[in-house]
Amino acid sequence: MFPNSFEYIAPKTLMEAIELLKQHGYDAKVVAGGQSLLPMMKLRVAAPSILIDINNIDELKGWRNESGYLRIGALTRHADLEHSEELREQYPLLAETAVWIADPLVRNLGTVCGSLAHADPGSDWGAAMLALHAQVEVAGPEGKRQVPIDDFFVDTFTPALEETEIVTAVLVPTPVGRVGGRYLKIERKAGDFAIAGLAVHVSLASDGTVAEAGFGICACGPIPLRGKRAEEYLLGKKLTPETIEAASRLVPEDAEPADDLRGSAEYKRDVLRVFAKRGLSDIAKELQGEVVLR
Amino acid sequence: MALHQTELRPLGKCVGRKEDPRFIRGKGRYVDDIMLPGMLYMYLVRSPYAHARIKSIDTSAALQAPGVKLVITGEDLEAMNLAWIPTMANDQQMVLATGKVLYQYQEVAAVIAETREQAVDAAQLIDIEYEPLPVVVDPFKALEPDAPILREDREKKSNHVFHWEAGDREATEELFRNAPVVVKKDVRFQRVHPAPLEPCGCIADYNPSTGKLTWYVTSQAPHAHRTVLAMVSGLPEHQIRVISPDVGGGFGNKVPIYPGYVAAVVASLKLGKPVKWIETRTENITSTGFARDYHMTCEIAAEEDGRVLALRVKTIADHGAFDAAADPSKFPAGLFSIVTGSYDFKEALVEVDGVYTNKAPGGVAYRCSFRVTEAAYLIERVMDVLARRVGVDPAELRKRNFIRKEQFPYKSPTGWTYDSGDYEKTLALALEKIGYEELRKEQAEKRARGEFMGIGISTFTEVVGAGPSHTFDIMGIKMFDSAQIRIHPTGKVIARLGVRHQGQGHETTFAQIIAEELGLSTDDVLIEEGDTDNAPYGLGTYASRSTPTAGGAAALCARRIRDKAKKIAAHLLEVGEEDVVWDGVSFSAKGLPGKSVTMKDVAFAAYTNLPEGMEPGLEATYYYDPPNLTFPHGAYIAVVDIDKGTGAVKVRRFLAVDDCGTVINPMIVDGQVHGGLTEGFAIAFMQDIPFDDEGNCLAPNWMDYLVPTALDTPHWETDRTVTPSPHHPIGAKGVGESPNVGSPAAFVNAVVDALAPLGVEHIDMPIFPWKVWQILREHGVTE
Amino acid sequence: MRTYQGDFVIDLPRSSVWAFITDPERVGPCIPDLLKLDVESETRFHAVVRVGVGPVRGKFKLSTELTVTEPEVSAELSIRGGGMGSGVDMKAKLTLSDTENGGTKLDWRCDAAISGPVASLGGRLIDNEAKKITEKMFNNLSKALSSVSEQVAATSEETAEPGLKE
Amino acid sequence: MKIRVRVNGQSYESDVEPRKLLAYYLREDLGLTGTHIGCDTTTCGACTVLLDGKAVKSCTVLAVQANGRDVMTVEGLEQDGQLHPLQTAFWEEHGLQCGYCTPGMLMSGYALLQDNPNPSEEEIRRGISGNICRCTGYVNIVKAIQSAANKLADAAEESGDSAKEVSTSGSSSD
Repeated sequence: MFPNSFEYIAPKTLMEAIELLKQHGYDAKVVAGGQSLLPMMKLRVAAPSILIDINNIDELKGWRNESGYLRIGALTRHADLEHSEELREQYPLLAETAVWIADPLVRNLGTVCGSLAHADPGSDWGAAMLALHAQVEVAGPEGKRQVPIDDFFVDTFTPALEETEIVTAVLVPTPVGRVGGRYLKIERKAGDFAIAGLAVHVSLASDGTVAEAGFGICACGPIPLRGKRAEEYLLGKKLTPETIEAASRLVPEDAEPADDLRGSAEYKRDVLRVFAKRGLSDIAKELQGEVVLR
Repeated sequence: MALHQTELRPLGKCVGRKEDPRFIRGKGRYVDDIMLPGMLYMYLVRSPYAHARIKSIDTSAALQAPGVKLVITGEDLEAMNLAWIPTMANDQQMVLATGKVLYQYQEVAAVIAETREQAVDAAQLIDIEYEPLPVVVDPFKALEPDAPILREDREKKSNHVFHWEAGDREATEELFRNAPVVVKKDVRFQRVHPAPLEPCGCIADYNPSTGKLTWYVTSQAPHAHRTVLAMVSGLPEHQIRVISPDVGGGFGNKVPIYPGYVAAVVASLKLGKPVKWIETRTENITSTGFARDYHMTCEIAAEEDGRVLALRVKTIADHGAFDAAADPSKFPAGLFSIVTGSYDFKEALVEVDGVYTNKAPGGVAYRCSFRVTEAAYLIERVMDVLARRVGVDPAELRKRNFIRKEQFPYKSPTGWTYDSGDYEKTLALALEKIGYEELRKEQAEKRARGEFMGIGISTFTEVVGAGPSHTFDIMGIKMFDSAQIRIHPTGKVIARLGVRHQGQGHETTFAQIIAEELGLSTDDVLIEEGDTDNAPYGLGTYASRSTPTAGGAAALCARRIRDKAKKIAAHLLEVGEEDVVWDGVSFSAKGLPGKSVTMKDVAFAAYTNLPEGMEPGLEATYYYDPPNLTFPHGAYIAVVDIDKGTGAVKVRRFLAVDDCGTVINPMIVDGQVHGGLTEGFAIAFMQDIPFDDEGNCLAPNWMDYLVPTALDTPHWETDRTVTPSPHHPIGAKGVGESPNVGSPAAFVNAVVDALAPLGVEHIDMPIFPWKVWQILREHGVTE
Repeated sequence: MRTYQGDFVIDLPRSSVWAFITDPERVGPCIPDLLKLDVESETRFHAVVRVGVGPVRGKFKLSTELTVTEPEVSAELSIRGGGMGSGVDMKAKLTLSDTENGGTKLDWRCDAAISGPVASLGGRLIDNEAKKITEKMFNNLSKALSSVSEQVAATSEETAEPGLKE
Repeated sequence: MKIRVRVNGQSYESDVEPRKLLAYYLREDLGLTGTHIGCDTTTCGACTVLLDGKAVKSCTVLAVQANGRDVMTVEGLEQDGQLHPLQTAFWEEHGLQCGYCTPGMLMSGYALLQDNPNPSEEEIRRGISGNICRCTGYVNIVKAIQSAANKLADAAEESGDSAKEVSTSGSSSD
């Protein structure tokens, strides 16, 4: 299959791209990796008349450390983060998450920011970025703005983007203390969208208490959701079998799963609990080495 | 393993495949690779509704669209008497819908244009007004008296298609009345689809100046397709040439004739140009022949020690909108009555009722000899239920009930005569090799710790190789198969067969058989299949029938040549024919040591130096009508661990011990087994085609109809025993489907075994993680 | 079949609400993302709507027929049509009742059947989307009716033309 | 739209519709039919090619997006009439049956070995997890890629600078 016909434009600068969006608005779609958009266009459930390919815009490439955060440019591919040895120490959740997305071929093209802008409820990056408390950098005719990830997902397939705006980067705060990250996902087959997924991010202060906690819930609601109750509970506590147990029970409380062919809502909630427990236990072992688990 | 095989006596050796050099270079030639001058493209408009009356079809805008040459609707076909075509199951099927549509994605109109893009674009301009009708997706509801009648074309005003039964009702019921133990289970074999990697498609190329139609088509049975096409279209059969080029997998999907094929032929006849139609994956899954969809109720009557007495099976078969099963004519439920399996039942009664629903038509044999998969799954599943009820280890229960080696040929209570087998030996090897005793110990320890580990056994019997022709025909055409062998003067051989491989390695294995029989090497023999203008008539490749039928034909055809060769050899050796001895590689004269001639010598003489009066040349044709089917069997063992937290099942080990009689190429046999196990695994754990109440297909593509990747698939272990078929010319039985037939029960038995401490007796496939979790939850098990 | 339902109260007498909901010219524009409205008769109208869920964008053509079940009490809207190779078949039942303070309560219940690739493909999402679109439709209706009631309050003499621009 | 693409080392200039997918461009415009199409949902990987050295699904890349870039297809594996060791290994290990997934598998395997010359079974399975095979059950594909890794390592050892550490056994394949 192939898409309906469209006009293709590959601007070289961000300003040009935004100008094109201003001209075409609703009829235009931005493509970066194209691994979500092109399949929909091939099935003809999506049929934009203008395709704006941002792959030639140099300023969107790569990542860099800026003060207080890691700035991941819009053309960063899943595979880039999967293989980025230099990020593994401080941002372990990035590689942990990347490897779960689709398959190696898709990961070579698909982008992190494209996945966020697509706002699929089953977005693994959506969950991971929630756990990391990221900000989405958006550029439009009025310049750039930052959108906290919690405000970014408005609804299914609906990000907090105007028709004239482009996601230019995602900003991941630099963690303090020792960091652990896990992405746990159950799929019907390798590379599938999650039945349920959970991103877990924890950093420990020097006294061993939790300085940062992040839980991002995937495929259990109309949008990726934050496990807020568990986060609040864990802050300032040490990771012990008891606190891990308690936090893991709180995670499903923030999920809004639905019954579907992948499983019942109740099932997905319980899997989130199990994932939270496993993720936290693993991180505890990694960072503390001696948590006794029941 | 040797890639080039110049060795003599190649039978049973790992010969590198002769077909591979083109495939590894990307030089295979599949239907969609063929581009003909002036070729047009066809695209089909399909119904979004599962059941709706067609009020109007407006094709005017499409006809005006750029590049469009023709639009065909059901009404156009009606005028040509081609709106309906016969199915292989004595039913008829719409080509393009007239009056109403009966399933979602049903073909309604065809658009033919200069390019693929134009055809698809124009198809979107066809305006069809539908009036939705009540939808029936549940076969049980379809049988209720007030259910809407789906098939208005039939005289019978009911959704019931057929009733079929085998076995002795009275005798079976008598045994049930007095049996100390009776177990009963409802078992569903869900709707699945063969989904080969290459979808279906064709190019119809009608040449008006010669009147000849060349039809390139993804076909597992090119000769049968030619005959059907001739009967349906009225074209003279000798003016139809069917070419089935390289086929990217079939698994039963490429046996039927589909509406798209017929529409493309009509388009080419009308336009006098080649017309290509290649379906998409979505079209493949949603509209071409599905498999299974059996709702079975199984009862076993047994003694208290688990020795079986009688079997009773009732089945509702959901055929969708048309009964387009590809079964032999006399077997509306295929070979399902083989359901007594490897066990010595005294009596059995098997009943099947076919039902119409608003789903895609079919009931094809997916990597399976006509419903033998449903049968093997059912008996192997319910034997485990019996084992549990009588408190006997499942391996032991099987041993107690096996048909013994000395009972062969064994007459089954539903009328089959099993050719040969040694079930105890095969199971013994499997148990030893997997370390059954150790595994049971490990399981006991794990159970004590609250962990869930399971061991599942399946000791299935297959039935493959249809004919014999007195019992088996498709649309009246007898199910024999054929080979034609021609030896050129330099001793090189071209052989053509009536079957058509789709990855099974015929170009190699049949070369091995022929080379073995003729004292040549595999490299000396070129195998050609798939061109009806060249190959002798045959019924095609499915139901594991190629080796039992065409393999037999190849061997006997070669022997026919050898008989003539012997006469020529006598002439060359200057002795009487009765003094000529064949030792497998050459002819020699009795009592004259050192004097011998090879087949190459004979071949040269056949064209240069013949005995007086002998017809020149060295070739033969053989139509082989097998005296019986062959009955491969196997013992499969799966070991699984269950994740208590998520319900996910991990297949830790899987061992398949197969017995397919004489092995032609062990490497290829192993490859076939690996592939079939993977399909069985997918069926057990991933695959289903569900429909919602509106009849929407909820697994219409490979995002939701799940095919396992290398990461999902377990590492397969294989071994084998060899019990030759007594009636097959080389003792071979066929193996391609055994792993798909035998493995689903092993997987499910393993999962049920793991959950047995909770009292679980059965879980329907596919075993999704949430189903397992649900069971664990109901029994208070949690992580 | 998917069923959605809800209710709302309008500060208008039942007769005014009835007049509104049985007027295709006024009900039509409440359809979300309406591109084109073509009123054929007092009981039939045709609409073209824009469907947009993220990248899934297309046009649906809908034909609507109004049937009065019981005047001033209940009516049924049958909406049928399709687009993007898919079909929609909806039956919306509206029931009016008086509230204690002279307003009207509108209960609605909508049975929707969606057929075709959109339903097949969108397994994960379609239910949520259909629900949202239906709710939006009745929200629009509620808003349109409240603006009528505001206008009635503001210019009590005139027969109000409902404000339908938003 | 005019595009210029290098495919298997050769430059092509073409005029294509923007919606033309790279897979169709290779097959229909360039006649390189080794690249197959097996699905419509970016699932099966039969169309896998290398785009600037990275393995991608060419059914989910527009031909216009390949403008100015390097593409390698299965037809580019054989060099000067010599099969690539990966091709030979697929043949020897019976890593193919119907042959339809084979070009995509070869390209994924090729890309995997470029990044990881000595992959474990698990790494190979992960590396080819974007490629569906309906025939082989993957066992022999995994074996073939392992065998190719060994062949390539042996070839590198023979042609390249002498290895600093010589292992006790010449063959480490299982």
